[in-house]
Amino acid sequence: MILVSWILIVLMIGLAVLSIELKNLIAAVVAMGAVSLIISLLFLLLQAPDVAMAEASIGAALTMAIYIIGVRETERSEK
Amino acid sequence: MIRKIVYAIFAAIIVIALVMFFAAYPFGANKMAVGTYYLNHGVAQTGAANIVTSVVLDYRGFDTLGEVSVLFAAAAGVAILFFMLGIGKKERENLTKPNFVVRVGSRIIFPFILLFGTYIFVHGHLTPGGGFQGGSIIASGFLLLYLSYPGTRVNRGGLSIIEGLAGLTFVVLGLWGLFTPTDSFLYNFLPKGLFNTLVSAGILPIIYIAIGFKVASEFAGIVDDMMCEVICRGGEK
Amino acid sequence: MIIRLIVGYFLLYFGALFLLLGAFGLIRLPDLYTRMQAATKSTTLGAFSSVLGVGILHPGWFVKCVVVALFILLTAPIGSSALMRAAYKTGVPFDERTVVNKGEEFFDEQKKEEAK
Amino acid sequence: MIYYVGSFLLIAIGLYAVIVKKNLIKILIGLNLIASGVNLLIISVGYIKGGTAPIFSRAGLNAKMMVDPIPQALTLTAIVIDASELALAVAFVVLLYRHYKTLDIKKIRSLKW
Repeated sequence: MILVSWILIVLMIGLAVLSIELKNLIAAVVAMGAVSLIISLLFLLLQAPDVAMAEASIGAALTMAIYIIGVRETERSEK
Repeated sequence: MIRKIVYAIFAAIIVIALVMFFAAYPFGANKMAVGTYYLNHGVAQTGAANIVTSVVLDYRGFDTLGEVSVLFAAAAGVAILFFMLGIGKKERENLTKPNFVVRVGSRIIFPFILLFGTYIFVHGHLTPGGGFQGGSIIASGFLLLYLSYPGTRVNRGGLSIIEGLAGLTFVVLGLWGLFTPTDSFLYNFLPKGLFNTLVSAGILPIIYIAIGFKVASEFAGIVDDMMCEVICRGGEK
Repeated sequence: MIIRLIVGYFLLYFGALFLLLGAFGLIRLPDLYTRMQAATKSTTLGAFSSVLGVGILHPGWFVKCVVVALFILLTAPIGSSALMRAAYKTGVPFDERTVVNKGEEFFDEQKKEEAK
Repeated sequence: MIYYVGSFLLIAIGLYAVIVKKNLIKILIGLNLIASGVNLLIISVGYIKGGTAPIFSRAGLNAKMMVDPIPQALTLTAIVIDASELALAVAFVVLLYRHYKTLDIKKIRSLKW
């Protein structure tokens, strides 16, 4: 349990750094969705299944789709 | 470069302040008094097996009503921004159609996604889940439909009618409590029923079903606005 | 009873073995297309059989587990085919050891069918 | 304890992105990271060692060993509001791009401060 949470949190921090440092905006948005997915797993480990379901379906699916539509409508890479 | 270092130090100072604040609240120790009260008396007072549901809908039901109206305001804001202030539309290149496999597969999967979302928000007072989760799952089903059939439109009139009826159900059930002897808004006036069965907990399942319909129609409306801004309207210039 | 336990644990470890093989394939194979194949085929079989094994070990959850397994069987190939098609259309390069590429004629035929 | 550290780091990374980055989409990603970090922090305050989820679905569950339900209820509503507000923000960004043809906040005059 403790080992699993350590691994997940290190992964989460790495993905968060990637999501603000990547130049390709679509890759950055996908990294942010992965951060949301890992956070939903952490909620499950913290005994909050309701919040985990909400985060997995809203944060990782709908928010990412909205961001990708927005990126597709504007510029694809940060200069 | 020096600017970035200065701002990184600024963020570090805020983190140090947070650490000093949370040193008084150690991880995994005690709960709050209010939480303990809800855990001890929640089942007897509301009849729902899921205490989170009874906190969201019963003890803090007014808060949820405000939250649902914030959601409505955001959806209306997206619609207004895209359809009334649509300045300088961008030209669209031809989008490639999804192939046969994706189209047939999404047609098979879509009813199951609707069924799964409905199951989640009907059983909201017994198992983890509820109106918000089920509604967003249904909205992601609509997103799948948009991705596999570009150019579809949802019936926006029907969506607004569903959304309005769901909101009206919530408000009417809340106002009904004012006419019971307790004189309180959102009073749980229906009988509690047998604990841990589907028909129990009074008005909580009805309100959660209404919230499920409302969240589903609002997120489907947001997705519809954004996708149609890209696909439908770009083509018909 | 004992047969149920044997079948359930067999399905569980069978699925875990295929998931492990899929992870090895993800590391060892050279380019995106072959990696996607490893990540789809073995992972679908592994997740399918391990979920089914859990359903056999806990008879109360059997119906739900069968529904979840069917859902995995239906969605994973569709999703990976859509991803692979998007990668081909945006021009992700092949490995230099690639022998045959049927993509060109396949997409040409599809274009002709759509034009009809 | 590691949960506290993770959520503090997420908040710091999001804050850094909001202040330093010049791209509007990157700023929105930073806001989303801050929101996720705050949600994780609130949930981990309500956790109890060895606790179970606050749902009386099986027999033999003890109310003393359940985690705090109030942070979970607050976070549940906060997540939905985050998503809808970010949709509104993305709509604003798309309209700004159509008007100014750029996403750089240094070049958008009316956003200067």
